[in-house]
Amino acid sequence: MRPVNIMKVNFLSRSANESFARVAVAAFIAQLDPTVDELADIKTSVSEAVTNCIVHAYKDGIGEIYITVKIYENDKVSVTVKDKGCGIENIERAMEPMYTSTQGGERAGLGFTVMQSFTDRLRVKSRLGFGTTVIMDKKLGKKSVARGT
Amino acid sequence: MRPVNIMKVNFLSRSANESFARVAVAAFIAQLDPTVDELADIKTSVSEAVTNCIVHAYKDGIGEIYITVKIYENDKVSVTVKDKGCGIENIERAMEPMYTSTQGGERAGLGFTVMQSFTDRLRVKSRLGFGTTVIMDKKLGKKSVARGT
Amino acid sequence: MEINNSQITVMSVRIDNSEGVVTAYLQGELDHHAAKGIREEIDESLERLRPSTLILDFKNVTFMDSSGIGLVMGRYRTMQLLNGKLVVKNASLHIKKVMRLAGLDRLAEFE
Amino acid sequence: MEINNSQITVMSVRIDNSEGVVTAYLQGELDHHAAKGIREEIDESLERLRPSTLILDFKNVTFMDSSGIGLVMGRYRTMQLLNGKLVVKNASLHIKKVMRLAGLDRLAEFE
Ligand SMILES: Nc1ncnc2c1ncn2[C@@H]1O[C@H](COP(=O)(O)OP(=O)(O)O)[C@@H](O)[C@H]1O
Ligand SMILES: Nc1ncnc2c1ncn2[C@@H]1O[C@H](COP(=O)(O)OP(=O)(O)O)[C@@H](O)[C@H]1O
Repeated sequence: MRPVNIMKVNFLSRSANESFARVAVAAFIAQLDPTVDELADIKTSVSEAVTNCIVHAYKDGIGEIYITVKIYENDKVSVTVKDKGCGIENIERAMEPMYTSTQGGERAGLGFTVMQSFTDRLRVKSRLGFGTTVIMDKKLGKKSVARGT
Repeated sequence: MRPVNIMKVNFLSRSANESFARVAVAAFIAQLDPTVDELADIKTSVSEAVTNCIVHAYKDGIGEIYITVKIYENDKVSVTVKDKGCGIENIERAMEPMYTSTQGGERAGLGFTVMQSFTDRLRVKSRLGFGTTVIMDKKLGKKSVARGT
Repeated sequence: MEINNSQITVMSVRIDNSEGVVTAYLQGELDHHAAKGIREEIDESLERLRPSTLILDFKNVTFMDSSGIGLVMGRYRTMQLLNGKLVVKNASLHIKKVMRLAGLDRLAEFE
Repeated sequence: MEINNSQITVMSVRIDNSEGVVTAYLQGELDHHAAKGIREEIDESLERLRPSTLILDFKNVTFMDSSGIGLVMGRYRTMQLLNGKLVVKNASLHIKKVMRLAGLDRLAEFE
């Protein structure tokens, strides 16, 4: 199925851009008139995925983060967050609740758990040394159509 | 001079995306702690440039709009809005206040005037049949630095 | 600057009519996307009611670009045809700044 | 949905201390970017004041992701070391939902 509206955004892996990423995605899907809860779920999931790029994928420097948001006719939203960072060796282990590769105890290891709980479907693709792509789908409950020219 | 932070966003020329474009740019430059006035100036200028892509560049269909926002050390912001639409035959005439190629009187012909008044510098490049690029620079008044990792 | 969350406000207009004065209470962000619907609603009222005064109330307009100028200019022309006048009310500083670029402050009455 | 304008809220914390109870009033959006500074401010107070109770007040927290869980968990551990307790106050439904994923509702007292 072809999306009715698409937005792509990319930016540097600076932590100051975490909030920007959430706002940009939220502002784009606002045209579907999401509920406050739906918007919070999506913002939180985007925040997790983007933070992972900054904290894990590009832990030793600054790289680019790529987000694509697609809106489909039936109010389905698909958000892709991609990096060209270090990649994940063992995706299954990485997705386990409470697993984190970070020392010091300030990461809860719950990023993937949040993404999984707050969206309808989560897919993770990764290649060691080449980067990671996270795809999150969510169907919004209320009926409405992307309006406009 | 190299920018300290860059964001690129592209989206379809649907009018529902006009507000998205403003919010995305504003959310990105929010890290510079702009004043309400500075933010309004930039949002208005972005709105003009994006509307021009929708109304003029892609008047006969839907195309892609590309925005790049660069933040420099000295709180200078540069916003580029680009389309691959019809292009402008006579840029000088197009930039004259009150000139509009649209019939019916609902366009005021003041888009470029707004961009020029609300930013420090406006550059327009265009090639007939290939598209138009608008570059707007604005220095924000307050001292602050893009923080973060 | 104190700012909070992601956002788009859908534009709307409420129209009031009393004794030859039509007031259009605009609300939201007035851009090209929003202007068309608003314009049609206002024009429909003007045609039907043929008022002597049209008041455009901008109190709840949180954003306006030059599409708003087109809206005001067009309604100014219609009111001239009706031998009436146009009043712009409660415009914020930012909106006045945009209107001034078009010299609207010389065409409409500001309140 | 009714939403208005573009935004980022800078996170801040105000710390209150009275009779062994430290209250940290958090404000803004609690993400990874914000968490570091907040964590340091709270830890500095805990080290200095060694309270028996730490209250984290989320009333003015408008967003939280799993970085906030890390923040709460870490403070929970510190309070255990001090033989004290942690209270989470005024968390919104969304924030509670995030905390529940981590089982924080079983570690801290909620008010
Ligand atoms: N984009 C990424 N690039 C590289 N590694 C990642 C990425 N995202 C997640 N990971 C790995 O997966 C682990 C679990 O991620 P997550 O559940 O988000 O928890 P946390 O971010 O708290 O560590 C991370 O600790 C990291 O090792
Ligand atoms: N991106 C663009 N592509 C093609 N033509 C454009 C573009 N931007 C502006 N123009 C031309 O320049 C004219 C003046 O633009 P502007 O000052 O924004 O006024 P308006 O949009 O109200 O017509 C337009 O009417 C159009 O002919």
